[in-house]
Amino acid sequence: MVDISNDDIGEINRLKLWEMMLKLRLVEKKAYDLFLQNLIKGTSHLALGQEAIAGAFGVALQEGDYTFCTYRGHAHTLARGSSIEGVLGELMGRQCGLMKGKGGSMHLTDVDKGVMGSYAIIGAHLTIANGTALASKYNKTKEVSVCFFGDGTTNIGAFHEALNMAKIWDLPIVFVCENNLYMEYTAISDVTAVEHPAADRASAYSLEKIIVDGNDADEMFRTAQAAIQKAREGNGPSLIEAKTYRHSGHSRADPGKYRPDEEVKDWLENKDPITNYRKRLLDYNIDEKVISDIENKIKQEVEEATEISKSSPIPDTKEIFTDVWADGGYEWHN
Amino acid sequence: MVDISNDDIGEINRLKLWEMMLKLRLVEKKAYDLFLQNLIKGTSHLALGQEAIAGAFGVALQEGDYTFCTYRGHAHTLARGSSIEGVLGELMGRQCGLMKGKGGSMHLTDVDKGVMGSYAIIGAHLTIANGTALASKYNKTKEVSVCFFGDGTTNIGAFHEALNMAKIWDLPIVFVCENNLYMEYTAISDVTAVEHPAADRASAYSLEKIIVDGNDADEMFRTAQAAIQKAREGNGPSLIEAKTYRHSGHSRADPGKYRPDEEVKDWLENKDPITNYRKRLLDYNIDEKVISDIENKIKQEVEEATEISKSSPIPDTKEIFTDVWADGGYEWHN
Amino acid sequence: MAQLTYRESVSLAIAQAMRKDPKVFFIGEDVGAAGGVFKATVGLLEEFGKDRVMDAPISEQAILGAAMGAAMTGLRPIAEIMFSDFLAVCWDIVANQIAKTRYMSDGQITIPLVIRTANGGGSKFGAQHSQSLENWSMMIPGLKVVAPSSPADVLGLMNTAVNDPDPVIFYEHKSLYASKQELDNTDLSIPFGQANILHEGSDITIIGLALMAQRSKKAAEILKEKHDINAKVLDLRTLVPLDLQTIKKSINETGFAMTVEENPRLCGWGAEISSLITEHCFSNLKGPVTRITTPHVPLPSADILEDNTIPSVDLIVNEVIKKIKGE
Amino acid sequence: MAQLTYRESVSLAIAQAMRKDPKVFFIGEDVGAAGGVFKATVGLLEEFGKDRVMDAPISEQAILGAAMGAAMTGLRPIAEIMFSDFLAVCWDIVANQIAKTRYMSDGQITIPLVIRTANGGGSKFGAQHSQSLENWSMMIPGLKVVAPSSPADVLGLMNTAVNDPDPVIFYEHKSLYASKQELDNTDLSIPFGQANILHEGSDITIIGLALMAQRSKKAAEILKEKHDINAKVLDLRTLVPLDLQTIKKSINETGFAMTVEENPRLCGWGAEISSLITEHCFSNLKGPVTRITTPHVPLPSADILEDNTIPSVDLIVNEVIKKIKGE
Ligand SMILES: Cc1ncc(C[n+]2csc(CCOP(=O)(O)OP(=O)(O)O)c2C)c(N)n1
Ligand SMILES: Cc1ncc(C[n+]2csc(CCOP(=O)(O)OP(=O)(O)O)c2C)c(N)n1
Ligand SMILES: [Mg+2]
Ligand SMILES: [Mg+2]
Repeated sequence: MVDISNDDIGEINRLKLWEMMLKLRLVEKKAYDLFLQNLIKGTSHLALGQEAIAGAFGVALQEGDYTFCTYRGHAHTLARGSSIEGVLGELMGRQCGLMKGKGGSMHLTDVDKGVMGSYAIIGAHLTIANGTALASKYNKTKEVSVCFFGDGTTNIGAFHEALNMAKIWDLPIVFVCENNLYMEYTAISDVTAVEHPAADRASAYSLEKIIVDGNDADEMFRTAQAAIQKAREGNGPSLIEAKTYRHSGHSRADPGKYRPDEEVKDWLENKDPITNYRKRLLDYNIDEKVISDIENKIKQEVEEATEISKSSPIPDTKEIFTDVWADGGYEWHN
Repeated sequence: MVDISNDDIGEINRLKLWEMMLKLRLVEKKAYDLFLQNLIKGTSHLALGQEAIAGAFGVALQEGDYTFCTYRGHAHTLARGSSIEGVLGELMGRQCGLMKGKGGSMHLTDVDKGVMGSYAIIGAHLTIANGTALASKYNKTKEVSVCFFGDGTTNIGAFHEALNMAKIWDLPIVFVCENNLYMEYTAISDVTAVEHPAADRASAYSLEKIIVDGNDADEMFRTAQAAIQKAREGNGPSLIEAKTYRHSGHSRADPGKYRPDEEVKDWLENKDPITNYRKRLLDYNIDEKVISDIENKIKQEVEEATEISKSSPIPDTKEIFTDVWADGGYEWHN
Repeated sequence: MAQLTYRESVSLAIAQAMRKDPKVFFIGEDVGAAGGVFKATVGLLEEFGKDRVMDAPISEQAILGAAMGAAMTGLRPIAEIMFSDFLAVCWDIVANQIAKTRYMSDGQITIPLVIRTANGGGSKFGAQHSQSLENWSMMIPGLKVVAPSSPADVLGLMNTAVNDPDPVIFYEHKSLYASKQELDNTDLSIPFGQANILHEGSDITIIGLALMAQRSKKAAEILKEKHDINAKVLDLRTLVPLDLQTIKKSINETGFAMTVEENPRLCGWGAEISSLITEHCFSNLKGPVTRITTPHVPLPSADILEDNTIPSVDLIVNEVIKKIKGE
Repeated sequence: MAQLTYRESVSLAIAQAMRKDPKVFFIGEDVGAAGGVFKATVGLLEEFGKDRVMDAPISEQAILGAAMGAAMTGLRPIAEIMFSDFLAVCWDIVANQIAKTRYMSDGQITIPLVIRTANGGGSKFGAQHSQSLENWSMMIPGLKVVAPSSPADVLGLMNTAVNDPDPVIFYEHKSLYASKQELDNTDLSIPFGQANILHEGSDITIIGLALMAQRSKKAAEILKEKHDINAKVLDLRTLVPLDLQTIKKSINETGFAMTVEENPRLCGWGAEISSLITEHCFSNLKGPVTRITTPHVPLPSADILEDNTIPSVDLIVNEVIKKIKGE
C-alpha cells in the first residue's frame, strides 16, 4: 500500500486519467483492427504506449485551450473530447469523420474542442501554435496553447525559430516533446548532437530544462499542470521532454524491426503506462470494481462508435470542390 | 612597453594582420566613395569596423581551405587573397569583376582562392559550408571550411540544422558569428532569447562556448588558429562568437540612426580594431616606419586597383545567356 | 487631393486597416522602429505601438506560422516577408500549411491573413533579391494572389485583402515604390478578380501585371503615337481570383493577345493565361498568343545585364509591331 | 532477363552509379538501415557502408545544403527528400542556392547533384503527402527536371542524372513504385530531353508524364480498341530539358493536342506546353490544346475523394472522344 496522505492529484483526477488513457489505447487498437480489415486506407500512425502524455494534458487542459498535434495525433485529438466516431470515421474516410474524409488520419481537426489541427510536415505546427498563443496575449484572454511533437522534430529549423519566438514574446504556450527514442526508423541518438534532444536545448531559449517520465501518468499530469498554469498566469512558455516509447511501428506499414528486441520487450512489459497505472490505482486503494467498470464502459463506447463509423456513408464526391475558400467553393476565376 | 617575451603570434603574423586589416578597411572605404560617385549601383554592405575577424581568418587559413560569407563579404573575400579589382569591379558591374557583374556585391565568389561564394539569404550558407567540410571528410583530405555570419542569423532555422549536422558528423568546420549587435535595424537583444546569440546556444550542439573580442586582431587570430587546427586534426566543428560593431549602416541606404550616438561613438573612438592594433604594434616595439610603409603600399594598391576597375569595360549583354548550365548556355529545350 | 507614392500607400493602407479594425496587427523584420527596409511602413509603430506592430527576429517560418495561428483564432494579421525571394525559406508554411488548412479541416479553420512582400527586379540586387514570384503562389490552391501597379491599387487592394477571409499574398513591386499618383480619396476598395484597363485599343490585347502592366501601358502609348497601333492593356491586378471574363471579352474583340510577365519563361503566369485564352477564344484568335517573359535565367546584377534581361517598354513595342504587321 | 519493379530500379540505379564512381554518395532520412520509407533504397547501406549511405536527421535544409556543398567540390551526391511535399521546407536551398549559384558565380561553381523524391498522389496520404510538384522545379532556371514512368526509365534517367554536371530533381511517382518491367539489361542510359512514344497514333497527341503518361497510354489502348481513335502518347520524361522538337513534330502531324498532368490547374507544366504548342504549331492546330489537370484544390484523403480528383484513364478517354468527335 502506498502512502497517499499528502496526495496532490486525488482520486477524481486519477480516475479521469485512467479513463482517458484507456480510451486512447482502445481506440488506437481498434484503428489497428480496422486497418487489418482494410477499412482504413492511406496511412496511420498509432500512439500506442504514449497515452499518458496526451492523456495527462487532456485532463489538465480547460475548454477553450488550443492543442496542436502531429500525424500521430489520434490520441491527442480524443484527449480533448472529440468523438470516437469522428476520429475513426475520418480514418476510414467516412462522412461522420471529423473532416468528412477530406483531411485524413494525419490532419485530424476539431476546432470546437480546441483541436487546431494535426500537422504532417515536421516542424511547422510549432510555429503555428505560437500564433494561437500570440492571439491570447493580444486579446488579453487566458487560453493556453499546447503543441505536441516528437524527438525527431527537434532537429528541424522550425523548432528553433518557434522556441526563440515563444520566449522573446513570453507566449502562453507549452511545447511537449514526446521522446520515443526514434524518428521513423532511425534512433534519435544517431542524429542528434545532445542526449536529450529537447531538454538539452532549453537553455538555448533561456528555458528551464524539464525531463519527465512520459509513461507515468501522475508525473505527466503534475508536469502538465505546472506548465499550463505558468502559461496561463502570463509567465511564458515551457519546453517539456517526456520520455516514452511507441509500441508499434512508425506507421501502418512498419513492423519496427530496427529496434532491439530487448528494448521493445522492456518497454512493453515493464513500462507500459496503462498496466502500471492500473497497479498504482489498486495501490492507492481504489476499488477494483471502479477500475473495471470504467474499462467496460470505454470498451462499449469504442464498440458503439466503431459501428457508427462503419455504417457511416462515404462522402459525396462533390466534397472535392468545397471549402478551398471561405465562401465554401473552389473557383479561381469569374 | 608591453612584455612580449612569451609571444605566440610573432612579428611576421602581426604585420600580416596589420596589412590585411588595412587592406580590408581601405577597400571598403573606396567602395563607399565609388558608391557616392554613383559608380556602384544596387546595394552594398560594408564590413567597416569588423576587419579583425575576416582578417585574422585570412591570415590563419591555408590555401585550399574553403570560406563562405554573406552579402557583407567584400572583406572576407579580399582576406583570402582575391584581387581588389576583382572585388571593386564586381561591385561596379564591370568585366574585371570576379563574376563579370553577374553576381553582384552580395555574391562575391572566387573559387581559386577558396571563396566558395557569398550568400544573400540568411542561413543557407551554414548548411552549404557543411558540404565542403563533408567532402573533406569523405575524401580524407585536410581542408578546413569556415563559415561567417551575423548575430541575426542565429535565429533562423538553418542555423540550427547546420550546427546539429556539423556536430553529429564531426565535420572539419568553423562557424564564426560576427555579433555586431544588430540585424538590419533591430537590436539583436530585442529578438533573441539569450544574451549571446551564438555562444549561449553552443551547448545545444554539445559545442564549447567561445566568445572573443572580435575587434582584437590578436585574440581573433589565436581563436581562429585554435579552431582551424581542431578541425584540421579531425576533432570536429567549433562555433565562435566574435563581438564587434559595424561602423556604417546596414547597407548603402541606411544611415544607421537606430543606434544610440554614444554607442556608435564608443565603438568608433575606443574600439576600432585598426587604430588599436596600430598602437599595439608600436607597444610591441615595431618600427613606425615599417607600419607606415605597409599603409602606403596598401593605399597605392587600392588606388591602382580602383583605376583598373574603373576603366574596365561593362560586360557584354550576351553574358545574360551564359552559364545557367555547365555546358555554358541557358537553353531549356531542343 | 494628395500626391501619394506607392510606398506611402502601403503604410497608409495598413494604417487605415488598423484604425478600422483592432483585430488587424502587423508583423515583420525591421518593420517597426525603422519603418521597413523600403520605408513602406514608416509611422506605424509610432501610431499603433509595439503590441500591434511587432519587430520579429530573422525567422520567416516563425513569423508566418505565428501569423497563421493568430488568423485561425479570428485575428487579421498582416505579415511582411521583406523580399519575395525569402518566401522560399518559409514556403512550407505558405504552400503546405496556410494554403491547405482550410480545405483539410473541411472548412473548420479560416485564415484571414495577408502576406505582403517586395517583389521583382530593377534594383540591381542580384539573383536572390530580385525575383518575380507571383507564379509561385498562383500555382498553390488556396492562395489569393495580388500585385498592384499603382498607389490607388495598393490602397484599394490592400483594403480588400485585409477584409478577405482567405489568405492573400500581396506582391509589391520594388521598382514601383517611388511611383506617384494624385488621389482625392485614399479610402479605396477594389474588388479582387477585376482587371483594370490601363489603355484602350482594338488591335491587340496586352495583359500585364505590376511593373509589366505599367510598361505595357507606356508601350501602348508609344504604339499609338508612333505606330498607329491601338493596343488594349489589361492590368490583371489579381491572378487569383482571375478576371477571365474581361480577358475573354477583350481577346474576342481584338483577336491578338500578348502577355507580358517578369517571371522567367517556364511556368510563369503568362503560360496559364495563354492556355486559357487558347482554350476559350480559339476561334477568335488571329494568331498565337505571344508571351513576353524574362528569359529562363537567374537575374544578373550589373545594371546593363539586368536592364537587358527584364522585359522593357521597347521590347513590348517591338513585339507588338512584329505581331500586328507580320514579321 | 530480370523482372524489376520501379522501386527496385531506384536502388539498383543508385547502386550501379555508386559502383562505377566513388564520388557518388547517398544521403537522406531513414534511407540506410531501413532502406527508405518506400523501400526504394534497400541494400545500399549493406553494400556501401555508412560513409557512402548516410542517415540524416530531420533537417532537409541541412541535407540539401550539405549535398550542394559537397557537389561544389566535385563529389556527386544523391540526396533524398522523402516526399516531394517536403521540398517546401528546403525550397530556399533548392530554388535560391542550388539553382542559381552556377550562374551567379559566372560558371566558377558547378553542382552535379541529384535530388530524388517521392512525388504524386494515389496513396490516400492527404494534401501534405501527395502533391505533384514537377512544376515547382520547372519554373526555376538552373534546375533539370526528370520524372520517369517505368523501371527502365528510372534506370536510364538516373544514370544520366548522376553523370549530369547540373542539379537534377528526380521525381519518382509513389503510385508507380510497385509497377514491374522485364529487362534484359539494367545498365541503361537515356539522354535528357528525349520524349518517349508510348503509343502510336495520328488522330491526336496526348502528352503526359510519370503516372499520367502511363494512364494516357492505357487510355490510348482503350480509344483504339473501343472507339477507333488513334492517339499518339508522348511521355516527356524530362521537363527540363524539354523535347520541344518531338512535341512540335507530333502536333503538326495530328493537329490535336492534349496535356495530362497531375498538377493542380494553375501554372502546371501543361500550361507551359500548351503555350508552346500554340506558339509553335498555331497554323496546324485543328482546335485548342486541351489541358487535363487535377482541379485547383488541395488533394483530399478519403479514397473516393482522391480517386475522383486525380485524372483517371476514363477521364482521358472521355476528353479525347469529346475533342475528336466534337461535343
Ligand atoms: C519535414 C519533414 N521531413 C520528414 C518527414 C517524414 N517523417 C514523418 S514522421 C517522421 C519521424 C518523426 O519523428 P518524431 O518527431 O520523433 O515523431 P514520432 O514519429 O516519433 O512521433 C519523419 C521523418 C516529414 N513528415 N516532414
Ligand atoms: C531569410 C532572410 N531574411 C531576411 C533577410 C534580410 N536581411 C538581410 S541582412 C539582414 C540582417 C542580418 O543580420 P546579421 O545576421 O546580424 O548580419 P549583419 O548584417 O549584422 O552582418 C536581414 C534581416 C535575408 N537576407 N534573408
Ligand atoms: Mg520519435
Ligand atoms: Mg548583425
